[in-house]
Amino acid sequence: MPQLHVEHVTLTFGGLNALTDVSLVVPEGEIVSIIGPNGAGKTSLLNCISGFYHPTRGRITFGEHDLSRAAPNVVTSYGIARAFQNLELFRGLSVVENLLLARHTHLRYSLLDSLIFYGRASRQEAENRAYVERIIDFMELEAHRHHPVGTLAYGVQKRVEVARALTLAPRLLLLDEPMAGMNVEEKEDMVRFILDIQREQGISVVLIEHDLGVVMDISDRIYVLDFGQKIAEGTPQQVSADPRVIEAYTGVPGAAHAPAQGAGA
Amino acid sequence: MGSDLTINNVEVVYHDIIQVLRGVSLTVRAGRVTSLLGTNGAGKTTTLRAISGLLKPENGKIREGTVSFEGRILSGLGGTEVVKAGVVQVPEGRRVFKHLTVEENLRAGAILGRGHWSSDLERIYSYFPKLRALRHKQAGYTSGGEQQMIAIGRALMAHPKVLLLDEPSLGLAPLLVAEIFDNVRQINRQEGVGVLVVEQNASIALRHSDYGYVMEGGRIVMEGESAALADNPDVKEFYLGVTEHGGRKSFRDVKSYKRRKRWM
Amino acid sequence: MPASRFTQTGNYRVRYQQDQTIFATSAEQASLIAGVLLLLALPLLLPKTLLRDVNMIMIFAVAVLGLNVTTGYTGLINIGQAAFMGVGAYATALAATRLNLPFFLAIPLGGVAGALVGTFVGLPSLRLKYLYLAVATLAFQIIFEWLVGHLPVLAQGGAISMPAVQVFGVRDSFLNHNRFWYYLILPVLVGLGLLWRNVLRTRHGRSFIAVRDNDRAAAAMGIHPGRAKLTAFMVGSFYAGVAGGLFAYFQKAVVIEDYGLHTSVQLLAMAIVGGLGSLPGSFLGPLFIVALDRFMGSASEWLGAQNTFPQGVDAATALRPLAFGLSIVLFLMFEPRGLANWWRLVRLYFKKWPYKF
Amino acid sequence: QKNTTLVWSGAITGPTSDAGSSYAAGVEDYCKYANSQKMLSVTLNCVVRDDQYNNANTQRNFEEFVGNQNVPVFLGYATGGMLQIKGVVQETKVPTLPASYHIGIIDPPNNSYMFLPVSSYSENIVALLEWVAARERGAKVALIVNPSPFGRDPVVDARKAAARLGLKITDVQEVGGNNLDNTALLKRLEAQGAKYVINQNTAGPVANILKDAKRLGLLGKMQFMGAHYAGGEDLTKLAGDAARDFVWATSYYMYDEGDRPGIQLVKKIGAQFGRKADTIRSVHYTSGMLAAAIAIEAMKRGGKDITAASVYKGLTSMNGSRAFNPGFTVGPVTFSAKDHVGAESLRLLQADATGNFKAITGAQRSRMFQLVHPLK
Amino acid sequence: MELLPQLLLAGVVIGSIYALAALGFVLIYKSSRVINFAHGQIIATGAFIAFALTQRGLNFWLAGLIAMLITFGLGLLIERVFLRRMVGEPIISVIMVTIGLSSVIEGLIHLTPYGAGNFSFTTPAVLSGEGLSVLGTQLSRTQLAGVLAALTLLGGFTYFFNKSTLGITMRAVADDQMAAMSVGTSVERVFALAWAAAALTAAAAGVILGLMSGLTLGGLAGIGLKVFPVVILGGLDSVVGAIVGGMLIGVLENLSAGYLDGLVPGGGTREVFPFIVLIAVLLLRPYGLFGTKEIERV
Ligand SMILES: Nc1ncnc2c1ncn2[C@@H]1O[C@H](COP(=O)(O)OP(=O)(O)OP(=O)(O)O)[C@@H](O)[C@H]1O
Ligand SMILES: Nc1ncnc2c1ncn2[C@@H]1O[C@H](COP(=O)(O)OP(=O)(O)OP(=O)(O)O)[C@@H](O)[C@H]1O
Ligand SMILES: [Mg+2]
Ligand SMILES: [Mg+2]
Repeated sequence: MPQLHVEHVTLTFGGLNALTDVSLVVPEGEIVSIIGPNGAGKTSLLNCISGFYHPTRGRITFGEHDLSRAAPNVVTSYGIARAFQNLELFRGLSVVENLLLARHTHLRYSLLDSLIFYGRASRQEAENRAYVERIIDFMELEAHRHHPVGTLAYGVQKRVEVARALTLAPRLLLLDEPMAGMNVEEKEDMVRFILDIQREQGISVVLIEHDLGVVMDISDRIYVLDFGQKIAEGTPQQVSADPRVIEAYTGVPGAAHAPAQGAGA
Repeated sequence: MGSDLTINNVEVVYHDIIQVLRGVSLTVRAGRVTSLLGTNGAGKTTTLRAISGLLKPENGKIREGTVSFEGRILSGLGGTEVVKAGVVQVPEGRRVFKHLTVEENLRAGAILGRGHWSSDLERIYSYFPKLRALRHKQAGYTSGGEQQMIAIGRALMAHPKVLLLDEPSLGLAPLLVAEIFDNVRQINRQEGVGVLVVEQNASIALRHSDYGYVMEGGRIVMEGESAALADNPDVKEFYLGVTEHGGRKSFRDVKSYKRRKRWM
Repeated sequence: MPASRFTQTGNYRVRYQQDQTIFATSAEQASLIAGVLLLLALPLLLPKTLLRDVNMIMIFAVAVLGLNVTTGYTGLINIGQAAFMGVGAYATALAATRLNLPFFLAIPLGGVAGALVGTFVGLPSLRLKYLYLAVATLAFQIIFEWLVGHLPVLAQGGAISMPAVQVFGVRDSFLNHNRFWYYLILPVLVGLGLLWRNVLRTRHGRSFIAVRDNDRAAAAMGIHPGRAKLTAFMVGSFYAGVAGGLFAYFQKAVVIEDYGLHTSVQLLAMAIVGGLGSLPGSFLGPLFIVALDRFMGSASEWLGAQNTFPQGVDAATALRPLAFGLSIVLFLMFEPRGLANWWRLVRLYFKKWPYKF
Repeated sequence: QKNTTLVWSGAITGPTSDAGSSYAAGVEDYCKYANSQKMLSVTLNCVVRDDQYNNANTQRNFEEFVGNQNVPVFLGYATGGMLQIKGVVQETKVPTLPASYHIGIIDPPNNSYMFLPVSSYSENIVALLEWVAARERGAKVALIVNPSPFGRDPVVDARKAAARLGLKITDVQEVGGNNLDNTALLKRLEAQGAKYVINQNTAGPVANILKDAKRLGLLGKMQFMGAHYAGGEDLTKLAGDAARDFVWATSYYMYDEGDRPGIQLVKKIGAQFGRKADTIRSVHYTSGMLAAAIAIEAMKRGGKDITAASVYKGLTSMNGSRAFNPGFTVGPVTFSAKDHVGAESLRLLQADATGNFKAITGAQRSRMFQLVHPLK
Repeated sequence: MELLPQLLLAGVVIGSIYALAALGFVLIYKSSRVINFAHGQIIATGAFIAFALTQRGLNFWLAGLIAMLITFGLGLLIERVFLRRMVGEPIISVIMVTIGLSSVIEGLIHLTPYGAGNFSFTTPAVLSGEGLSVLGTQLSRTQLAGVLAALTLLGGFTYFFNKSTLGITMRAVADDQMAAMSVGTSVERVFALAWAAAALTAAAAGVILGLMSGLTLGGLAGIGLKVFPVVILGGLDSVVGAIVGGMLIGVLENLSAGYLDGLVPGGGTREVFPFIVLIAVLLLRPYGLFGTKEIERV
């Protein structure tokens, strides 16, 4: 049972602690959210999990794999996929090509097979393409299939990010603010995708999101970071009632469930 | 009004073929805050680019219509002229100069040399006291909210009469969103700067603006006083996430059907 | 039989595998056959000196194909491609003169030598990015030239003569030299061109593009950025090595001057003018540069013969660099995507012919 | 046969084009002069073809003129290009005269159609060594050479000769065109006690070395010397008064030796074809003329039908009483089946205060060179 | 041993010239991320313009100054005519344009009497006197003047980039063109200025080089290549890096010529040794000694 364990992770940048002794668990098949003010260290934590940063202290494991020192591509090969906060797409390539790239580790033929492109390589490529098209259907990206992603509207690019992560066929999906720059209706669509991914494929999800409405509604468990430290954790109800969270993050008691400021704020 | 920024029936195409704006008209009244809402890809950013003269680098063109400000036609001018005319855009996604320090970022905004940059710096620091503490830090390593402050402060260095903000709340935590909008209001009041703010976060945008427009598929589909817009049932459902009964809709409710928007 | 009542009008691809064929329509297949016939007959149609130019173009095209892997696809600016050619040339020369290997073994050996050295030189790419890497290739170019000059086995850069080649009883001689090599270079080029196509449409090729566009995202896709770059270097310098081997035989002797920095720059010009990362561009680029050079050669000779310029003004000398430079500059200013884009437009036109749109 | 082609292929543009363009002018002018004098029964078609110092172009030119136009003789240029066409020259049996005096270009009998017009760089340098040995027994000598086959060529013969002459070669260093500062080099040579520095290079790098030597106050302590392409006008123009006392070995007469018939001819032809003063002064202009003159003379001697074979015959007949002496060089041009170096005689010259080179020896052959590099 | 200080000193002298040559290169890279392969040719242009002016009887100093002004104009022109259209095109295409330009400029120089052949300035009287003896090495006045001029220009530009608004604007443009435009910066004008300033410093470098080692097209243009290890070692976008890189390469060349050449048959190690050190340094510091580390936050 692959569970993600983050144990006492500390991350330092030249004397400055971006993370201090953070621990968390992502049980199989659950949606776990991380919230906190800007600069709290949410993305840095994700970076530690996905191998872009290596924790100064502490340990991160996924099932039997130790991620603490693994390179990003190795982490990916363990079944952890990620959508980035600031759009890390291959801007010049089309949506289809972006997704095809995500199948890299699933293709198992050599450079020699590549050269000949007959039999193994050709067959796998065809299957691969079919797989990608299914994801495109699922994420409702048909209309943009052949557009260079750099020219797509911001919100659509975010959706491509998620689709590309999904194409990796992960067991754990890390989503860094997938709904930034979307209006309520579009957020609803994205939530639907996330819930479907979790429910139908049993994929665990780590979600970073500033929209507390979304976070409170779909998370099984929430962790709150502030200044690199975990200041609260628990179910949505527990967290939204926690005074420290209110002070550090929302500024308003019960903000998460009040309709007037709630949505989007 | 002479000092309003008006956009009249503007059509924009990218690469000569991709039409994005289909006859957009709107007015940014002097000294007031106007908001522009809309779905992804509706053309909000494009509208701002059409005003600020930043279409060219994206290979876009105003094919028809005009943008005018204080009786001058801005459409067709380059970005520098538009800034000189007093209209400054704060681009989407907090594009600060990553390798420059905070203070250098602000100074890079002072290129028009109106007033003296050192006194202008003080002005910006009075709006954003946080930035003063960070003045020698590389902007690339500041947090999201701070970057947004830098971007707005940098634009203010040019003494704009109209400020165009593209999704200032993007990626910001709730407290900071509120802070930024308070700052914008303050600037608007103290300097009489007109503001056009593009937002996805409709609730806060409508709360802090005087007038609003809603855009879909390259057209303005609705406009009105902000308070009135916030009361519209469609805006309520699609932009504010409020159910017909007034409660907040839960994201967990599986949508078995999708209600179409009326204006489409 | 209802199906036969409808003739197919379009070009349907119902399975993704069909999408993969290179020559899909019958029209394309017909033009393929015509093209092959034309290529086979070319030596009979062309005057000998032009045929020599064609051979040069083909050899350069092999090297440019390689450059299009490293620089075009993977975005690693390589200012040392001529040195990789040189590695191939010297390896081929040693194989042929010291080990007495026949050319059909010596030339691939040159490719392998190129690939090995290329992989080694590519090692800094594990750490270096952007233009910093370009300078590592420049450094290799300079170190290579220096090393050759200091190695007695390589005649210190002086000539290593290549043995004459014999195939099916036909011997390479002064009179048939160009035809002889045309028929040897052509299949190598075509074969390597096909292999190039194949590599670049598979996972390896895509991983090259991925590290070029965004190597962080590439890593997140499970691609090892360093390994992808090294693979690109390996493939790219294999092509250069083969080109060097061919060049060694074609020139009949290996001399260091042929593999200098200016050749590297020229190869880069060919790749860019042809259109980076493009298969037709890899042929059109060398064609353009060689043709331009020939034309300018004649023009400057003509100009030199006219005594219309004031004393001290060497218009003939000026013309060639002027024209070479201007045509590159103008070309890139008005068609930054290179000749390959023209080629695409022409093909598009013929595909739709006789309709305009 | 009404006419035939005399072709030269070399660097009119590109690297070394300053030497190449004067050389080309010499070839072309002498060829036209031959026509105007009706030296031959046929008319010469005078062609100079630019190869941009690019070996592939040299080969192309060779193929074009030898393969398509059947020229009876080929005038070539650079070291690399000549080394590369050795094979085809042998195969086609077309006599070829380079402008590079690299001894490795000729090696009969394997390679019996290449002919150097004048003494080789190796012979230049061995002659300089002999001069050193005569002045100072057991002297220490350093060699500075161009980092190319052109530069490295004489090193082997120089080492052999030095050993026999009892001289000590302290160092062989490669110095190319980008040597902006030679302090380190000169200081090291000084530390080794080298009193004589022989250059096998082009004038540019040598001039920089001389200027630095002057700055470091080494000019009086070290004697600088050089082979054909290292010295002459090119050097004084660049090095100015730092070139003073430089000792130079070459087979050619100097422009200011106006009493020599060869130089008079150069001036006359230069004026006839309207060349500018700088070109006419250049030793490369004279060199071009010599190459053309040898080729035309060989055509004349070969018989009525001008073919590659007849030119070869003409060339190899130039010896003994039939030696050819057009007057450009200090000795006559002699060739035979075995001897493929034309005007072997050379002189040493030394630059005076005004930068003019004045002969300090008479015309001579290097005896030592014949010993270390015997004819095969 | 007295050799070492002498080698160091000689390295610093030549290094300051390298630094000056590299400065123009850095100026262009700093504002537009373009590697300018035509820099050597611009250096040659500046030197020949000055030379042509002295040939017409102008005083050396005046000629140098006017040459700098003329090349300043040429820089503007080059940017306007050739590079402006390339804004926004892939960087490699722009680089290729500069390669093309190097060829064009070389062709143009061949249209003057200076394309082929060797020339040298008549050393002005002030500089022809006795030099200075430092650490047992003789430094000529020409060298001293060159070092002085180089350091003055380098210092000036360092100050300019760090303190002046225009300098900051130029760095801003390099960082994010779109954002710079949004605050009204004329990116075109910044590029033009960068090219003009680069050309001006190139002319200065050309004149100094010409004075020190004569004027040949190949020699002067060849400096364009020398500049690569210098700027890469120092960091492509750092003026301080250009200075330190220049000095280091100068010193390294001299050290290898002084100590390594004796050990390697044939010598000539100065041609390659700096490159080997360069690669070693880059492996430890991939952005050179002073280059801006690309901020990469995902
Ligand atoms: N590569 C880095 N070098 C130096 N400091 C860094 C680096 N990456 C992150 N930081 C610092 O670490 C802290 C945490 O940043 P992080 O991006 O993780 O915040 P976050 O919680 O994701 O914020 P946001 O909600 O704005 O995305 C910040 O102070 C940031 O400046
Ligand atoms: N440079 C471009 N080239 C081609 N098409 C473009 C370009 N920029 C934008 N578009 C297209 O124009 C449309 C509108 O884009 P725009 O960025 O204005 O939307 P938006 O309303 O700002 O969306 P978002 O809220 O996601 O930022 C989109 O369909 C997009 O694909
Ligand atoms: Mg974050
Ligand atoms: Mg937008």
